[in-house]
Amino acid sequence: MPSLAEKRMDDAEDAVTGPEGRPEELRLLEALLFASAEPLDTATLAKRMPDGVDVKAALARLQTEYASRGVNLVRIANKWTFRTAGDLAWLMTRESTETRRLSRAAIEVLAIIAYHQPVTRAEIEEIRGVVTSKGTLDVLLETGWIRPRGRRKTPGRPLTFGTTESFLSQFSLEALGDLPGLEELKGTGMLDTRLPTGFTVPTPSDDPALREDEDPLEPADLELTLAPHVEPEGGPAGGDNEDES
Amino acid sequence: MPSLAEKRMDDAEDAVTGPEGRPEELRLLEALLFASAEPLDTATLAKRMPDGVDVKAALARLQTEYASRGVNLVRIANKWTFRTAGDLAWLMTRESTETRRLSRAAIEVLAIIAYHQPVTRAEIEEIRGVVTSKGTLDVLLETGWIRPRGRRKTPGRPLTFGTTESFLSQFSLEALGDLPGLEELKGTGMLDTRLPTGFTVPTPSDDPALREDEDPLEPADLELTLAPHVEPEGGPAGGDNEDES
Amino acid sequence: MSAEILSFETGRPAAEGEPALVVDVAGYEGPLDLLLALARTQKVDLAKISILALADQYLQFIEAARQIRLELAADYLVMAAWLAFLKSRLLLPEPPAAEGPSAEEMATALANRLRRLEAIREAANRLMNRPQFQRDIFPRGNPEAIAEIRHPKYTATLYDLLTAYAVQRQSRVLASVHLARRTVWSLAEARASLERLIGMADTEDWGCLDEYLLRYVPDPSQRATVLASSFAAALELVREGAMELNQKEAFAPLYFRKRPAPAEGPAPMPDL
Repeated sequence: MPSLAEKRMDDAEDAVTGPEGRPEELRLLEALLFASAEPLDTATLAKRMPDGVDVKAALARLQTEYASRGVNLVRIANKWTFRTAGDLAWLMTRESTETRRLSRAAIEVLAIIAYHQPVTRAEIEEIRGVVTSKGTLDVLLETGWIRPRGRRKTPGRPLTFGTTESFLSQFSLEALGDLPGLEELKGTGMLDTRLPTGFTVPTPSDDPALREDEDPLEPADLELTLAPHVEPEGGPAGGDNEDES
Repeated sequence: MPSLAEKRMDDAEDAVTGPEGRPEELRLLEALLFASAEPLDTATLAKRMPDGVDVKAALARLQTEYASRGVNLVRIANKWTFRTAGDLAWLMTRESTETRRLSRAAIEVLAIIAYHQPVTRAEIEEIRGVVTSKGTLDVLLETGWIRPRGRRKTPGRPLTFGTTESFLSQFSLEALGDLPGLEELKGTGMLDTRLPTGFTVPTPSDDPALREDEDPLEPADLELTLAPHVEPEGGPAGGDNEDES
Repeated sequence: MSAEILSFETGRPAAEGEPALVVDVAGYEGPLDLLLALARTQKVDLAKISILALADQYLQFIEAARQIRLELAADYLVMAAWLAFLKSRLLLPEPPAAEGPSAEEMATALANRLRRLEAIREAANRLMNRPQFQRDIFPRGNPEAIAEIRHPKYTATLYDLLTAYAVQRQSRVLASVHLARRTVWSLAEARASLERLIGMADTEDWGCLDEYLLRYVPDPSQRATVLASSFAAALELVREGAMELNQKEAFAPLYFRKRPAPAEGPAPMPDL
């Protein structure tokens, strides 16, 4: 029993199919995405759709349909999921479980990793002008928002850090390019670690493909992502003088 | 960015409020019901809504809106929750194959069938000296490696079993005659060389042509091969004393 | 100098004399952070900041901290030394064709570092103010399980199959052999029986061994073992000179008799 509004919508839309004037694939996508606990990528969705369905087009339409609703269809790192609308945070406070409170230092390090990745601990310290405590990196590794991604091809072969998919998910970013203020930072050359003389403006990238100046992690390094307590790299100065009291 | 359809709907509906032509309470209800781990009753929802909202009317409208969607708003024991549309239950299943090792009993029965076919259940038991459980034959029929091939022309007309082509492909045999005989089994050390002289190993054959002492299967028998859970034949002894614990 | 100190300490009662609040170094995340905080008091764009004034403020801060014997981390002192050096370079006329970066370039580099830190902090702020997952926006609270229909795929190897066959077949055959062994006639038993036989036969007539033995073998399946043991025992008794054995040809019945006294000649064979 469609509502009056829907009936009118049906009349207005001639091109659509399905008993309710809405393509069946939208129902299927809705059902799958509502039911799933995890974001689903297009390929997974396509596998469950009837042959010949343009999944991308259907997703785009579904996203538009839900844009004004209390539940939105969002894309995170190329995976799709329904989430409550961001402007309804005030309503949702009761669902909120305990949220992690990061220290000022951790937030700063996280931002540097996000905007400058791939970045080494020494480079983070160069930007902050202070030694990074082991605890700060530990906390960030524990959140699962950052990961060691390779080793820089420089003396000492320091670890490089980058962000993860769950970082994107946490901050509702479709891709790293959606980092707030990224364009301004690039425009003013603030992302260049070789200030002030550099001319290239690097773009942060969480592309898992290693850069030219990165080596892959060694087997022992991979345990880091499982074991949060880690000494990623010897700091340039002694690690005793830490930035957190 | 509302879709064309939504824009038209907005134009058509003058009475509604909210930026997208839809009462704001519908968004709130959507978000609350979506994020809740449990169905919510009207009173709980009303407590979270702004004053003056007719929650029942809003829920009714939301239910109508979602009636034709892949996800429906349903009331269960006076509590509201979103659920996958009933007709899409098929979408919520995933098929997977899992590899299982045959039980020892099943392998033993299979081996007897392979060498002694066509063979009845009673004959298998005679060779093995143990009652064959129904489950063992069921599993073997499920593998598709054995099939009932006829009925023995003896009192009770028991089913005779033989192997199939997929048995050959499973064990990489070009023909059943490639199964090793007595001397080869002795050569590999599988059979003891001190066996008495009367000991023979049959020359196996899966020739589909019925033997002289076999009758063809009856129409009802053919269903056995399709339905895996089957009682192929009443055992000579009661089936209680089975060979599997 | 004193004018600068006052401007630096704006908002604080100058009468107190002790710059206690100013040296609250614990609140700063290192010397760059302190410099940034000091720079903000200049209330100008970081690009237009007076590095000379900033260096002075920093050095005064460090000096004040030392006066109240506050222990400062090495980082702060290194920065102080570097700023003192920069200040002296900025105040002196630039030597012609000096090596390395000029004082102006060094000042610009410091200003840029401060701008960069401020920019990333601003970015961090904006990042943290985004709606966050499980804090502001939520996933489906009650996701529906996707049912899994399992299709078993069975595996077995030819080796498993053949071993299973061989083990089953021979376990039964070998088991029956084992049972027969329990009723085997031992050599000692056979010898004892034969000795009794010889003792009973007081004549020196030939007797058929097979016939006698049948009396001892109620079960025909034991024939072989009785025969074999008796034959072996008989051979032993012949070797010891206690009896004689006679057989016409291979597989013919065996005849035996008590060995006669050596004086007498051999008795005639019974006619068969």
